[in-house]
Amino acid sequence: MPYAVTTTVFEGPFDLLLHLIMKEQVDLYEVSLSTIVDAYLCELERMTTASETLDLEVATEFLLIAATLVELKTRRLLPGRDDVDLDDELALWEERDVLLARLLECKTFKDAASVLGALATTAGRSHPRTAGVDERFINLVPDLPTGVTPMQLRTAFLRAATPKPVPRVDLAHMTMIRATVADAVAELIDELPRVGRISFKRLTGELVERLEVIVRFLAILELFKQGLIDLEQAITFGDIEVVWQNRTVDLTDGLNDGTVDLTGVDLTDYALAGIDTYEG
Amino acid sequence: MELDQTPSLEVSRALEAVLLVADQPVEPGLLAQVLDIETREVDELCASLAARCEEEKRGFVLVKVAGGYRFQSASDLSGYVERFVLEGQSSRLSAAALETLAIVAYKQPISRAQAAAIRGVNVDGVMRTLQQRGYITEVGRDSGPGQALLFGTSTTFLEWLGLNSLADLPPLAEFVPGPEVVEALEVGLRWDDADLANDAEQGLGVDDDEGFQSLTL
Amino acid sequence: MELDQTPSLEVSRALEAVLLVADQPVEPGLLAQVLDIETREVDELCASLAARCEEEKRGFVLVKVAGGYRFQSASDLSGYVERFVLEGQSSRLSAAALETLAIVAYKQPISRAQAAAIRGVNVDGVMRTLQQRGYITEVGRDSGPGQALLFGTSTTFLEWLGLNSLADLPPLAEFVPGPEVVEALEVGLRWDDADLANDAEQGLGVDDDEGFQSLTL
Repeated sequence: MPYAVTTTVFEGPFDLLLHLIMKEQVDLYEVSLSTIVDAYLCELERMTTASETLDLEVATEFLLIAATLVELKTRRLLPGRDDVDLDDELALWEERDVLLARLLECKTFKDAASVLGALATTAGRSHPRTAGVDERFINLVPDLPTGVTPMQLRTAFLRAATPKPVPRVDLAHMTMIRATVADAVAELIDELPRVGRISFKRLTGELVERLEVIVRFLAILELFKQGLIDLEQAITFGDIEVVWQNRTVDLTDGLNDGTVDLTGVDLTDYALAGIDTYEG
Repeated sequence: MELDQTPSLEVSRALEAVLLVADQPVEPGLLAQVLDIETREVDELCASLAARCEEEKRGFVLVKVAGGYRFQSASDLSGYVERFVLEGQSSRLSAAALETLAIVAYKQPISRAQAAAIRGVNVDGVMRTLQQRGYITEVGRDSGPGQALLFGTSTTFLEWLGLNSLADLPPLAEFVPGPEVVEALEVGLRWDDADLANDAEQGLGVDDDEGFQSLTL
Repeated sequence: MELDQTPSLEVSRALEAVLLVADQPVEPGLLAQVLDIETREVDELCASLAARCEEEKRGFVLVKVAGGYRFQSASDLSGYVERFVLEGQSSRLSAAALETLAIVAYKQPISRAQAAAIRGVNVDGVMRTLQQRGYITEVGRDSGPGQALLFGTSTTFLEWLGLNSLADLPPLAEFVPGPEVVEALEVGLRWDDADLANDAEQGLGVDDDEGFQSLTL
């Protein structure tokens, strides 16, 4: 079947199938399944031969659709369609309808995307003012605190570079919760040396409030950053093992360093800043 | 009566001054607080300031974007401004990224897998790009097994499109393919009698060969 | 003869547009280049634009500072601007400033966009403040498309931190928890359905900052 090889890169099977069907429609109006299937398979073959490095995952996605198409086509070619099992027939109809629905959905978003792209292009012609306040007002903007240690700067970097946890805290719960990260850090420092190693699940097992779990989670991150604990994870999404680093830690040192404030009462500006950094 | 409600010259001048020193869109509530007027008055004041900029054919406009007001350059002057601004001209999004972004915009909150299902291809890389650009952001987790991350669009996305809120997105219904397209797709995937008869005229034999050749792929 | 020399409406509008988007005073020479007119004409144009702002009693004025032209808020309105800075801006700065500075310190030379990608939020305002305060400074331009400005830390920064040189910065841990670790930890958070539905609804609007600051309350 003569099929003009296109140079277009098809993002996926739907992309290709849509292109083929819409193109056929323009050319012939009367589209036939055979034409589509053959063109699709041709294109697939071209893609496979054009690059030996065709991503297996991508290839699979194309092949899945190819399988459906081929099944649709062979169905039509089989003689004596009357004795075809009705269930099979219905299943195939269903498959075809699903494919059709997915193609329509894909086309919908394709068109939406081009409109969004046009909106962005228009919006991009207008540039916002971002100058901010001039030097006359700069003294109103708070300066950085004095007395920040290099270690605190390093902690700030690690905080900023750590992927932000997703949980969003429902503010309605706030009034009921007393747990602070500082409290949780203190608890853990008390508890962990005794158990040595514990899974994150067990560590939070007895907690009821989601917020308490989050607080403990933040405390663990805090301890991890300070090297007091190590985290191990055997498999992705597996449970996390929290391991106490068996070193003598002078807690007073920690306080002087300003990295951990265990009192939970007299939070320094820095500790406050430390806790509020799990923001988005 | 009207006179009482007309904000003083000072307030409208102050509005201009504050918008000039802002480095991102300013929410009406904050403007109301700073200017000591009602939020409703802020909106009226901004509307009339915007109209004035337009009337006077200034080189800048006042717009409401991503929930706040800001000054920006008039779009017909982009040629001059772009000659001046080297930075910030983010490179264009690929078609794949744009499509994925459209899916997230209209289907949020949505997981990577759900977006991939719609596009029929893996979207992990594209989603990561969109996230790095700040157009999409994690907004929660699916409650189902696996607790997949759910994504939504950001205020950066709104600013990028020049929209005030998601409600200003063109309705998705506008993009649902018309009957011609549905028919074309439908016919393209049809194997009913009419199609068969049609094919029979063209000669089934040829089709047969190719059909089975293709099966070997 | 005079007619020929009168700059067109477009050029004077373009001047306004360029001055609006500039984030520091623009030298007449650069304006002349961008607007494709003589430097002398730039000065005339700016003088008449400044006069116009005054006449119209705008909330902003056009001034020449540090050898360049810029828009700034009218000085009699500084009370409003101060209130805006105090009520709207200052709170978001302190914690963000330290993190942003840390990023610049460890990742220099770095562009605003790169720093924003690390923090996950826009850092333009914070970077500008850090620059105005002298902690960071422009050190060059990216060679890539867009030629983004690159920033590094200054000697003021070293003095502030009490260090002799950047080499004295404490080394970063070899291991910063990657996304998988954080993700896995999060899975341990065991969302329940109600919470998630709640989150999904609030999705876009909720401000993360507030949520986590409130943890300490």
